[in-house]
Amino acid sequence: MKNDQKTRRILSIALIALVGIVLFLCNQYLDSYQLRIINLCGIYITLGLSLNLIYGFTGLFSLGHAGFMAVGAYTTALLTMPPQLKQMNFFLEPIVPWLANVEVGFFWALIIAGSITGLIGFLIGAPVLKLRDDYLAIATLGFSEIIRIVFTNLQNVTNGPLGLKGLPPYTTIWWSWGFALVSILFMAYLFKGSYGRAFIAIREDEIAAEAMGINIFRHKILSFTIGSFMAGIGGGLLAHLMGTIDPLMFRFLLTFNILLIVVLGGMGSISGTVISAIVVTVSMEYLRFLDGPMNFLIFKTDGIPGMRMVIFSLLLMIVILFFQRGLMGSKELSWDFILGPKDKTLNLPEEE
Amino acid sequence: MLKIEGLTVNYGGIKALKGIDMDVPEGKIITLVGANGAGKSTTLRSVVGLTKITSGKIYYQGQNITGKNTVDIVRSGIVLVPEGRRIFPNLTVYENLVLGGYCEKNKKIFDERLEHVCTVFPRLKERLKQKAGTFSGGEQQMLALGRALMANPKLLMLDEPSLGLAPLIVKNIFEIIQTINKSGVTVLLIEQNAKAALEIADYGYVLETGNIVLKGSGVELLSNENVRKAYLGIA
Amino acid sequence: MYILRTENVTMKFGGLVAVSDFNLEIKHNEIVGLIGPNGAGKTTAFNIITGQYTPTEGFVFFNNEDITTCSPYEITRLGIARTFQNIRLFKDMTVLDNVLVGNHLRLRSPLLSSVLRSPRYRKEERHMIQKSFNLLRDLGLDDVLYEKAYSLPYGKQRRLEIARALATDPKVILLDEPAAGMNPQESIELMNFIHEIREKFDLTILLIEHTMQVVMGVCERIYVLDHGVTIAQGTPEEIQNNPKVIEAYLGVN
Amino acid sequence: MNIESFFQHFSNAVSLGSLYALIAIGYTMVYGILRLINFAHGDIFMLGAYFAFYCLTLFMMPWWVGFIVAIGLTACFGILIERVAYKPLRNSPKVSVLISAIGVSFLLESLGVVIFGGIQKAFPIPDIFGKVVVIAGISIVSVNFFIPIIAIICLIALMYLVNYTKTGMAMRALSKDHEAARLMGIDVDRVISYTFGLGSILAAVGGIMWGMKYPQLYPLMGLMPGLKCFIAAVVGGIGNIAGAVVGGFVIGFIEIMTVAFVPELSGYRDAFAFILLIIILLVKPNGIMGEKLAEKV
Repeated sequence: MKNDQKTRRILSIALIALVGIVLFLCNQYLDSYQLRIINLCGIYITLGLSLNLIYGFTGLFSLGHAGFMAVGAYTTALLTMPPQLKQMNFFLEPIVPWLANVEVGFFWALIIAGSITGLIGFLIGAPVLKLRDDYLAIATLGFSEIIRIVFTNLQNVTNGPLGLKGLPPYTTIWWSWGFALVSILFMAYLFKGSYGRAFIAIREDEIAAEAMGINIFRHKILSFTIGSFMAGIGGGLLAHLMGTIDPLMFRFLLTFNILLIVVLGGMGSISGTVISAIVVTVSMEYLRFLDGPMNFLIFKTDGIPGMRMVIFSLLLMIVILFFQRGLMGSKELSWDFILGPKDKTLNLPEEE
Repeated sequence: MLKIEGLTVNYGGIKALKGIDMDVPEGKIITLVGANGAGKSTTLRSVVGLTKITSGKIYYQGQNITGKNTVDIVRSGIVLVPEGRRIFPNLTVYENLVLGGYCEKNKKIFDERLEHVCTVFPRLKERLKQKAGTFSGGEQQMLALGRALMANPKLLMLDEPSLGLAPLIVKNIFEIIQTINKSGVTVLLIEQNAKAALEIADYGYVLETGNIVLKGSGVELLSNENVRKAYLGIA
Repeated sequence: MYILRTENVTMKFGGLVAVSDFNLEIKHNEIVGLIGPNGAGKTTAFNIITGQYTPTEGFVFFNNEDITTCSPYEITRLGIARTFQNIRLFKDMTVLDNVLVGNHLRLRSPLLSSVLRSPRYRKEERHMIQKSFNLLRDLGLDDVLYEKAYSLPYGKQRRLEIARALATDPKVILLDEPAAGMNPQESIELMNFIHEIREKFDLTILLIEHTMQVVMGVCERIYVLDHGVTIAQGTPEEIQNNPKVIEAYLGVN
Repeated sequence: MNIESFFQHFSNAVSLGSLYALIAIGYTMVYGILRLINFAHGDIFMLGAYFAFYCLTLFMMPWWVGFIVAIGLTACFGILIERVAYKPLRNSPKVSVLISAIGVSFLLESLGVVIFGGIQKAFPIPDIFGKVVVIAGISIVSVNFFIPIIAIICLIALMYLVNYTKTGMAMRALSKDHEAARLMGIDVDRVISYTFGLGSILAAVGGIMWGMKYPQLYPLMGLMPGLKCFIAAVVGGIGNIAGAVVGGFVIGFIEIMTVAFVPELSGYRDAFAFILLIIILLVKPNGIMGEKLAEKV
């Protein structure tokens, strides 16, 4: 039995190494467009997992992700932009002095961004997590919109509707996939342990979970805060991949994309989210040709949804109508799943 | 009139009914008594198609109505007054009665029935404009019965009409049930209040954890020691 | 000296008095039954004791401590566990995980150390798993450790719910209709089982039940509610021969 | 602020409030009987406006014929959406239906982009609605008079349907108890379709008048008004028709008046409704006129 666990651990390390090699090769031989898609995959894995933590595992139907990402994206951008760049961006109204000369390394910027987003998630969560289901959804959506509108109007902090341009392209494959890997491992270990079980118990039956002595409210806040933290980091990575951010990027459509990933992958499945994040991201790009004829009708931006969005909204509806449990249900594509389950007797975690 | 054969119902692992057979002859009052959780409500809900049947057949006037949808069954003349009365509290008495006669399109027939219900329940007539939610338990039960009569039932099924009511009102309700029966409506009554039910019933069945353990005429069952046993677990 | 006591507890919902002037007194290690016809207010009484409702009037004491306004999770932490009338398992979780959730309230490690699997957390987790396993073995559920809760047969689901409640280390356990949906044979097994767990875990038990066979067979004292009013209390024999009880159950004519 | 501009703003607020009220009713009715936020309702409103646009421009119908056809078509769409996207999920968890609703909403919007085109279209305002009327020195476009009048007519008709017809009674009964309604022989699915039809008619009326007041159509035009009107319904007390009307006016007035009196806040215009929502949810979650929906253990 010990060996059983050891094999699995070796297999996991081997898989991570293999992904690392593949990424390395990609980084060497693929063009920048293709690399951008691979980057996006990594970022969407983090984002998908963050929503799955909140909704899929803890059962809190939140539609506020775009807002959290906006906080993360703007924080990271403002912390990393060199002073001259800020000056160039803020030509309508100068940036507030306390931000003008701040410059922090990318990693710390991301961590600070995540923390601030987490804090905001905590502050929003404290009042709204008392609500349930549809009311929670609409309240979080409301907060997300408020964040966006505030960002549109805080000219001297966010540069308003003009957005921030020319962000240094810090997000590389190593950053996006590094955070994706950390997120995957974090989720995997979280849900192997007692807190993860408590979160799932809350999703399954709140009243019973409370009767088990679990402080529901505290755990909901915990899950929501962690999810916001991850969303903030995802937003920061996205900002430095795109190079340009503006408040319009963070509309409800962005939340929709992440929701699609979670629903398609299966609510409460880590591997499902990973797979569907990749599938959705790649096909969003691949299906871009469908929008082709639209492109000369409207302005030449790639953010306007057309036929592609028809397909994705249809996809969401088909999944929810016919395959409610998504790709994986709440199952995991784990080694147990591939190698066959461990024997039915008790397996205790090893002592070290 | 109504014939149930081998009715079995499982909900999520619980065997609520384990193959019961029953007969409800036309014009009679038949009662099904038993303790809480014996499966009485399940039986009635199966007849009107609110509960999915696992196996068994239900015949009404010689026709197989197993698995038919509720609306069709109600339109064919089987009316259920559900447990807890379930009147519409946000609607007035009159509106509740209108919905009771929902399937009757003919205004004249509808008015006649309304007239009839008002004579049976003079208390309702006085308060047609009042919101049903403001009624006391006994009045709500009367309204529920009146609402059922508006559908002109051939078979009236009552689920615990005495639930939560004071003894005097229970007596009143049971008298009204007898009156309704005399006007030609077959009654299938389920009750926890076995004495009251058996006293007015022509025939009774005793249900215990999903099985019929006893049957006989009302008078017979009333004097049977086993009925007491089924209720109080006296060995 | 009573382990669980309610003092003049009254619960009103709008105009409806669901429970009125309820005085329950349970000694350590007793098995007490709470019976009464449909709608008598039994489950409401349970919900008051376990903190789902705060009573309109009156107090609840546990070991002489006033717990009237505690929330459900605090009450469970103090040592009162419960099961539900319509089994509320975590359906999509395994049997073992269901019981492990019942252990979560005693966990000391913070979230981060559970994710980083610190030695202290691993020790706690090992302990939790071992304890849950022993519990499941004692309750005869060790053959289905990794089955999903929803896939269990009904009787085992009831057992699992009790196991899960026991995992919170209760001193008092409240069982809401444990025999619902069981056949006579299973009911007899349940009676033995209730006696067994009382001995093994040094429990005090309060139960709501309709199957009279179970109530009369297992309870040492019984309270009878009707329309929220306590109409009788006493030993099973006293209850069975109490005219008021017979009237409440069989009705009057 | 002088008296003229105050009245200008006032009439603006009244007509915007009326439009919000009309749309909010659709949310509240559907929530009342299905406990579902019909996320696509805002897009039904958009469809109503576009249908009227095509009736008038492409098919050259007289305006009143075109409006009636558009309203009818929109109602059919509303019913169709319920049948396809919500009915199959009647026994599913609440959130699944909500996700399906979000899916429909995005589908309609993106279909709108594909079929109607992403560029804004100018609504052909019939002369009668486009006149500028000058009263006591205040010039107001005539559509601003029509909007409250039409809204009141719609409301009276709706109140009649809901309070005095059998189907209306059935709708109110459904909002309390689906099962008891079935026991009365009420065809629940038909009543639900009827509700969606009514809600969509009001949304279409709102959409057409919106098109005349703010004469630009674009596929995402339903998004913001949709969200705000849902909020209006919640503020008023969801499930309560009178509440939705009150909520619609509250939001309309807050929006117009705040911007009028504190122009610096005009950038936050769209946020007011959301802030109000959050305050209401925390302070009085059942809304101004709502009743308590108790949850059972």
